[in-house]
Amino acid sequence: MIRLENLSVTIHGAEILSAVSLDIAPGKVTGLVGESGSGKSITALAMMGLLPHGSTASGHAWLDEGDVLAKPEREMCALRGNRVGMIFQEPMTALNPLKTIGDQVAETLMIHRRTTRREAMEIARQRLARVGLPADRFPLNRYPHELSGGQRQRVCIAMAVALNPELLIADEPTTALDVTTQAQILDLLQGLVAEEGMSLLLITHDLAVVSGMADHVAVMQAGRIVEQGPTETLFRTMAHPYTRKLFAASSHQPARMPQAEDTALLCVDRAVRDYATARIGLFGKPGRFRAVNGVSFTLHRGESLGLVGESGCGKSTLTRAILGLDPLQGGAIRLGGQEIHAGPHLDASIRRRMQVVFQDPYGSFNPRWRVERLVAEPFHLSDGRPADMRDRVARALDDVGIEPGAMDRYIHEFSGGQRQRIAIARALITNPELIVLDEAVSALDVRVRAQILDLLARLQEAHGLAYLFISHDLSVVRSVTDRVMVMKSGEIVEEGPTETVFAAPSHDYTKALIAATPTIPADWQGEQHA
Amino acid sequence: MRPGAQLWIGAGLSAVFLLAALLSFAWTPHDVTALNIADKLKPMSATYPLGTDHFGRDILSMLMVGARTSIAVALVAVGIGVGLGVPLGLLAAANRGSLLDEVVMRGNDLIFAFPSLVIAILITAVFGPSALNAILAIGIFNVPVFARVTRGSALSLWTLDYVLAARVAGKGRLRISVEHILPNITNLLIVQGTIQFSLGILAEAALSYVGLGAQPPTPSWGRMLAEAQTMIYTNPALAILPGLAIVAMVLGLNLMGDGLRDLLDPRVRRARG
Amino acid sequence: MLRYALSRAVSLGLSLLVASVVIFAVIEVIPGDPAAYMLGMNATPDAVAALREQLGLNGTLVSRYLSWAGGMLTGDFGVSYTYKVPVADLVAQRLWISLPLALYALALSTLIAFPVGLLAAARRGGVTDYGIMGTTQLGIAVPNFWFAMLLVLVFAVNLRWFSAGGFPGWQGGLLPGLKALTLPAVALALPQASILARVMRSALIETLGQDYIRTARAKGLSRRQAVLRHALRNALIPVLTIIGLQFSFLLAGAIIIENVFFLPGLGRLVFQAITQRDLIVVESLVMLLVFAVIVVTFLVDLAYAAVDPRLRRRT
Amino acid sequence: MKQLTLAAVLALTAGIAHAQQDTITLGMVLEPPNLDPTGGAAAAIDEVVYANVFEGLTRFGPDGAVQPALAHSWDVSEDGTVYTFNLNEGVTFHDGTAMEADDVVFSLDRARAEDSTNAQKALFAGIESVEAVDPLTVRVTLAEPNGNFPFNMAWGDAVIVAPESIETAATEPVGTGPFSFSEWVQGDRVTLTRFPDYWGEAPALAEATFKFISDPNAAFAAMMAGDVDAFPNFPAPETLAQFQADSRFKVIVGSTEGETILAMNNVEPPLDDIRLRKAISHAINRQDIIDGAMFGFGTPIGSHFAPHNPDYVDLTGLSGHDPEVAKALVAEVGEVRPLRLMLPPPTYARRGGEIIAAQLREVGIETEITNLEWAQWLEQVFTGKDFDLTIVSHTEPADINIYARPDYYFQYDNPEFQEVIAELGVTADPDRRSELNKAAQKMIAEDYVNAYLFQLAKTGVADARIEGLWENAPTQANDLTAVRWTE
Repeated sequence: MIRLENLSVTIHGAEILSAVSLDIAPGKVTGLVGESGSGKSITALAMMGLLPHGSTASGHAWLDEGDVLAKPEREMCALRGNRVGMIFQEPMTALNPLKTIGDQVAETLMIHRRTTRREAMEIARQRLARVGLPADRFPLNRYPHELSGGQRQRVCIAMAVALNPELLIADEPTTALDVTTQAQILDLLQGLVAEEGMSLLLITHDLAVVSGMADHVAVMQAGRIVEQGPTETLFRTMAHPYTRKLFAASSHQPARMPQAEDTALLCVDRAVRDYATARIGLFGKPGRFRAVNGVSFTLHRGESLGLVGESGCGKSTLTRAILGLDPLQGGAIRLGGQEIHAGPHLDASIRRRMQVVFQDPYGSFNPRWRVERLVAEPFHLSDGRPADMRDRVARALDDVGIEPGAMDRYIHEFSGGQRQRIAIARALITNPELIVLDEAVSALDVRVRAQILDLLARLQEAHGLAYLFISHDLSVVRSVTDRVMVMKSGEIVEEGPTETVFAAPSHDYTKALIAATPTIPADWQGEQHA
Repeated sequence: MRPGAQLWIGAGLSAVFLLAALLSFAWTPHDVTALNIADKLKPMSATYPLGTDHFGRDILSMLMVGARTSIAVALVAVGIGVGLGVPLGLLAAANRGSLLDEVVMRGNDLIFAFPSLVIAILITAVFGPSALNAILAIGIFNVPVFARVTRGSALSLWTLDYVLAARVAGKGRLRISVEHILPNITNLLIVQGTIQFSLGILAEAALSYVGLGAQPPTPSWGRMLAEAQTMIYTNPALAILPGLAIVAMVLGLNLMGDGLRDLLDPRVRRARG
Repeated sequence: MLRYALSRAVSLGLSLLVASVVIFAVIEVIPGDPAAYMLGMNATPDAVAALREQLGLNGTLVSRYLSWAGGMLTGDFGVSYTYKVPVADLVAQRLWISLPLALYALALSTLIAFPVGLLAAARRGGVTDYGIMGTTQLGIAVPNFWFAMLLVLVFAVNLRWFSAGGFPGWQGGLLPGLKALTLPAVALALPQASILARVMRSALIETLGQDYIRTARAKGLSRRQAVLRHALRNALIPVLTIIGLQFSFLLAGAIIIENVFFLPGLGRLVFQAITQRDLIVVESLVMLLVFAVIVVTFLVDLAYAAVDPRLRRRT
Repeated sequence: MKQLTLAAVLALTAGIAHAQQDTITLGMVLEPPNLDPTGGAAAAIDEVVYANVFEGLTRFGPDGAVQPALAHSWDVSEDGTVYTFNLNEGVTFHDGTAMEADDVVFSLDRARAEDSTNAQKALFAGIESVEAVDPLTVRVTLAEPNGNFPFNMAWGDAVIVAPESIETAATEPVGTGPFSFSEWVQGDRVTLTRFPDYWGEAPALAEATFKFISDPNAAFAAMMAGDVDAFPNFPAPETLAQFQADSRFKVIVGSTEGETILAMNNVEPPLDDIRLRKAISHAINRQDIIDGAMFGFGTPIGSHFAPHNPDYVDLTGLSGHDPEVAKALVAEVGEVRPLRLMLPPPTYARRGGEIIAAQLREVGIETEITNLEWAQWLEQVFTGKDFDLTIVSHTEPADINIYARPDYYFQYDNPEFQEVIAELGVTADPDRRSELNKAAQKMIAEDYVNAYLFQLAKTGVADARIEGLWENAPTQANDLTAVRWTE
C-alpha cells in the first residue's frame, strides 16, 4: 500500500525521524508502537503531508508508483480523505463545534466527488450507520457537543472512511477513551479492515492493544524503528533490548507483601454526593444529579485498596469528598474515628493524617515556587514551619530518589516521572497514614510507571502507609492493590480481594470490564517471563 | 519582528518620554511658567529647538513637562485600576457562582455600559476640572478591565491540581489567591497594565483637549493641541508636535505590551514556532 | 432559545434600573443652577426663583426621580430647560446624525479590518503580517481628534473635496448627508479598524491551531478551504464582542469628533447640556446611551447563540 | 511659503460666482437657548432677533445712540416722571395681528410683573403705571424721574410682544421686525425670511441664515471654505491676519461695550487692602495681554468705561505697568497667600488668565487658576462671591452704575460714589451727565476697585462684497436691516 524508505524528518533543526523504513501491506493491520516522543505521530503526518510549520522531510514514501513526499499540495489534497484517511487521539476537539455531524461527514464526499448535497448526505447517513451511529438515534443534524467521546470518535472514523480509502491511519485512536469504549472502537476498526479490504496503520503506546490487533508490528524508539516483524514472532523473539524493556515494564508486577492490619483507618458510611445542574431559566429550580449514591467501605491501616471505574462513574467525586474538598449530602466519612467535613476550617490534625497525589504532573505544582517550598507546603497544617524544615524536605526527597540539591530548582526543570516523585515527597512530608493516589500513574509512560509503582510499594512497607489507589486502568490496579472495588454510576457494584475479583468476577459489569481490557496472549510470552 | 525587537523598540520609545519627564523635574530648556509674548510663534531655532507657542513658551519644554502630566495621570489611573480591580477579580474567582461573584460581574457590565467620556465630563463638571479628577475619571474605567482580566485568568487556575493540593493542605481561599493565583497571573496583569497605561495617555489627552484635564499653568499635551488647533493653518507645527508626541508614546507602550506578552506567554511563543 | 433570551432580558432590566438611580444621583449633585445660568448676571433673585418654580426644580429629589424615571418608561423624557423643546424630539433630531455616523464608521472599520485581519493571520510571521501589525499599532496610537484635525486641514481646506464640517440634513438626499459624514466617520473608524483587525488576526490564529482544522486538512480540504469553511466562523465569536463594544463606543464616544466637525449629534448635545446645566437633557441622554449599550450587548449575546449551537440549548 | 500656496489655491476656487445675491449666511459662536429675548439673558438670543424679528419702542443705532422705533416720537413731562410714546401707524405682527398700545401695555406689565422671569427686570423697576391713551399713544408714569428711560426701552429685553403669540415665542418668535422666523434646526442653524408687509423700509435681504459654529478651528475652516458669508464676532483672532491678507474677505474691527476687567473681591482679605490692589494693577502689562490673548485686538482702558463713549477719560496712567512699584507695595503688604483666580470659558479669560498669572508671579503674587463653566462661575463667583480674582467682560451698555451696588460680586461700597450715580440717574442735562460720568471713572480708578484691562474689540470677518454690517457693538446684535451685497 505505502512503503516508507529511509524517511527522515527535522523540525526547526532538531532531527525527529531518522531513516524510517516501513512497508504497510494492503488489507492488513500494521502496528506502530513506542513511547511518547518516539516520533510515531510524525511518521503518520509525514505520509499525509501535514508536517507542522518549519519541518523538512527526506527519503521516500512510495504509493503505487509516485512518491507522496514529492507530490504538490494540490495532488496531496486529492489524495487525503480519498485514498488515505486519518483519525486522531483527542475526539473531544477533533470535530468543528459549529457544524452538524451530517455536514462534516458529507463534506469529505463533496470535496472529492462533486456530488450534490443530497447524495452526499445519503452516503453520510450510511457511513454513520456503518460505524454504529444509526440515523434514528443519532440524526444527522446533531452537533458534536451532544455526543460522548466514543461517539465523536465514531463520527471521525465515518469521515475518514467515507470514500473507502485504501489506507486508514489511526493515531492513538483509543488512548483518551474508557476501556469498554476502546474495545468497541478497536472491533469497529478491525471490522472495517476485514469487510472493506482497507489497510490500517495503528499507532499506539499500548503493547496489549497492538498484540490483539496488528498483523505486523514495528517498535520505535527516539525516531528509529528498532525492530519490526509479524506480531506473534516479534513478541516471541523480542530481539531488540528496548522491546524487551518495554514489554517487561508493561507487565510489571512490583514485589509487595500485603501487610494490611485489621484496625480500620478510613470508614466511608453510606456517602451521598449531589451536583446542582444548570437551573432552567432565571427562576427555575436547579436540577440535581446524584454522583455518589450511598457508598460504604472501610480502608484498614497499611492496606492498598483499589477503586476502579470508567470516567463518569463518580470515583473522582468520591475522592474529593474523602479529601474534604466538597461537602457530603448524606452519610459520613471518618478518618481514624474523626469525621471529615468540607472546607478549610477542617481540623488540621485530621488533614495531617491524609495526603494526595494527582494525575497531571504538569498541573500539580505552582511553576513560580522552588521545589523546597512546594514540598514543604503541607507544613501549613502543623501550624508554622518546623525548625528543621530544610532537612526534613531533603529527607523526603531522598526517600523518593530525588537528590536533595533539587530543592532550590524550579519544577519546569524536571521530567514527568521526577515530578510525580516530588509529588509523593510532598505527600510524605507530614508522615500521613493514608495517601490517596488519584490516577497517579495514568499520565506516565509504561517504563516510568513501573519505577513509580516500585517506589510506592517500598514506601508502603517502610512507613506502613495505607493507599487508596484510584484508576481507570485495571492492569495497574491488579498489580498494586490488596483489595479492589468496582464502581459504576455512583455505586460500588463489586468488592473483594484483587486476585479473586480479577480471576472470577461476579458482577456482569466487572466481567465486561475485564473482558474489554486488552492483554498480551500468555503463550506468546513463554520463553522470557520477567 | 521577533518579539524581542518589538519589546526593545517599544521600551526605547517609552523610555525616551519617561526620561524627558524625569529630566523636566530638574531642568527644561526654558521655564514653562514664564511667558514672553514678544517671542510668540517663533519657528525652530537654536534657542527654541522646536519653536514657541502663542504665549512665547518653548514647545520642547512644554512637551517635556506635558509628558510628566500624561505619565502621572495614566500611571495613577492604572494604579487605581489594579488596586481595586485585581482584588475584586480575585475575590470573584475565589467565590465563583456566589452572590459576590454575581455582583462584581454585574457591576462590571454596568460600568462598561456607561460611555466613558461622558462620565469623565460629568465628574469634572461636578468636582471641577483638574488633573486629579481626570485621574479619577480614567481610573474608574480601568477597574472593570482589571477585574474582568483577573477573574478570567484566576478561574482557569482554580481548576489546576496544585490549587486542589493547597486546599488539601488546609489553606483558605484568600491565602491560596495570594500565594498561588496572584503570582501566576502577574504576567498577564503586566501586559494588560501597559495597554491600559497607553489608553490612559490617550484618555488624558482627550480630556485635556476638551479642557477637563490638567489646568494651567501645568502644561498638558491635550491642551497644547486644543490651543494650537486654531493656528493649524498658519503654524501647523504647533498642532503637529504634541500629536506626534502622543502617538510616539502610545505606540511605544503598545509595542512594549505586545513584546512583553509574546515574551512572557509561552503558548504564544509556541504558536509562533 | 427563548428562555435564554428571557433570562438575559430580565437581568439587563435590573442593570438598567440601577443605572438610572446612579445617573440621577450623580447629575443632581452638579453645582450650578440652570435657572441662574439662563437669566444671566443681572437677574434679580426673585426672577431666578420664579424660573426655578416654572422648571419644576424645587421638588424633592425622590419625587423628581420618580417623575423622570416614570416619564422615561412612557417615552416622555421631559422638556429641556434651555431649548424649551421636548427632550425626545431633541434627541430624535440628533439621533439622525449620531446613529448614521456610528453605523458608517462601524461599516468602514469592519470592511477594512476583516480582510486585513484575515491576510495577517494567513501570512502569520511573514513580512505582510509584521507590516499590518505595525500599521495597526500606529492606528491605535493616533488620537482620533488629532487625526480629524489633519483630515480637515488636508481634505477640507486644502483640497476642498469635503466641507469643513456641519451637517446639511437628510432632506437634501442621502449623498450630501453621507458626504458630510465621511471625514468624521474616517476619523472615528481608523482606531476601531486597527483594534478589530488585531482581534480578527489573533482569533483566527487561535482557531487555526485547533484540532478540527487538522481534521479538515486530513479530509482533503486545502489550506484556504479549511480557513473559509471552518476557521472563519469559529473566529467570529470574539470578533462579535468587539464589534458590539465598538458600536456602543461610537454612539457616545464621538463627542470630540462632533465638536471638531461641528456636527449637531448626541455627543455634542450632551456636552452642551452639561455646560448649560440642562440637567433633564443630560439625565435622559446618558440613560439612553446606557440603554443603547445594554441593548447592543444583549443583541451580541443573541448573535452568539445564533453562531454557537453549544449556547443555544443552554437553558 | 505655506501661506502663498494656500491663498493661491483658494483664489482659484473662489471664482465661482455667488448666484444668490439676496440671501446671507451668518456664523455665530453660541447657539441661543431659545428665541424669546424677554425670557433669557443669553447674548445669542439678541444677536439673532434684535431689530430683525423683534422691535421695541426705541432702539440702538450702529453708534449706540437711542433712535425711535415703534414709537416715532415721545414727550416727557417737566418733572421727567411721565413719558408719552406716540406709536407708528399700520404696524402688524408677523401673524397678521395689529400692533397697538394695548400690546405695549401688555409687554411692559409682563416684564415688571411680580413673577416675571425677565433677565433685566431692573430696567422696569421705576415704572408705576402703563396706560393706553388711545390705540396709538401710551403713557408711562415713573415713581421718580429717570433720564435714561428711552435708553432702557431700547434694550432687547424691552421689545414689544403680543399676548396672542407669547406662548410659543421661545421656539416660534412673532415680532414686528423686517424679518419673520422661518426655521430652527437645533444645534445647526436658524433661518429668517423677509416679512412682506413690514411697516418700515423693506430690507435688501430676502433670507438670512444664522449658523452655529462653536469650535474656532471649524469657524476658520467654514469661512475659508465659503460655507459662511460673514462671521460678525469671529472667535479666532489669531487667524485674522490670514483673512486680512486675502482680497476675498474684509476684517471689520470695531469696539464693543465690553469692559474686560480683572475683578477683585474687595471684601475678602488680603484684597481688602488697597495697596495690594494697587500692586496688582501696576503688575499688569495690558499690551502684553492684548497681544498674547487677543492677538493685538483691543484698546487698553484705565477705568470701567467704553473708550468710544464721548465721556471717556484715559486713566491708564494711574495703573501703568510698573513692576518695581508693584514689588515695593507687595513688600509693604507682607506675606500674601496664593490668590484663587477663577476663569469663565471665553478665550479672553482663559488666555488672559494665564498671562496675568505669569505677570503677578513676577512681582511675587502667586495665583491658583481654576477654569469654570458659566453655570459654575455664576453660582460660585457671581452670586456666591467665593473667589479672590476673576476675569470677565461686562458687555452691557454704560454699566458703570454696577459699582454703586455693594452687593455686586466685587463688593465695592463707597457712599460718595453711590451719590454720584444716584444723581446721574435723575439728571437729563447732557453736560451735567458727562461731568458725573468723568467723576465716577476717576473715583473707581483711584480706589483701584478692579484692574481695568482692555475694551473687548469686535473682530468680524465678512465677504468683501457685503455692506451694512455693524462695525461696533453698542449692544449684542446683528442688525440686518441695512445689509446688502454690493455686486
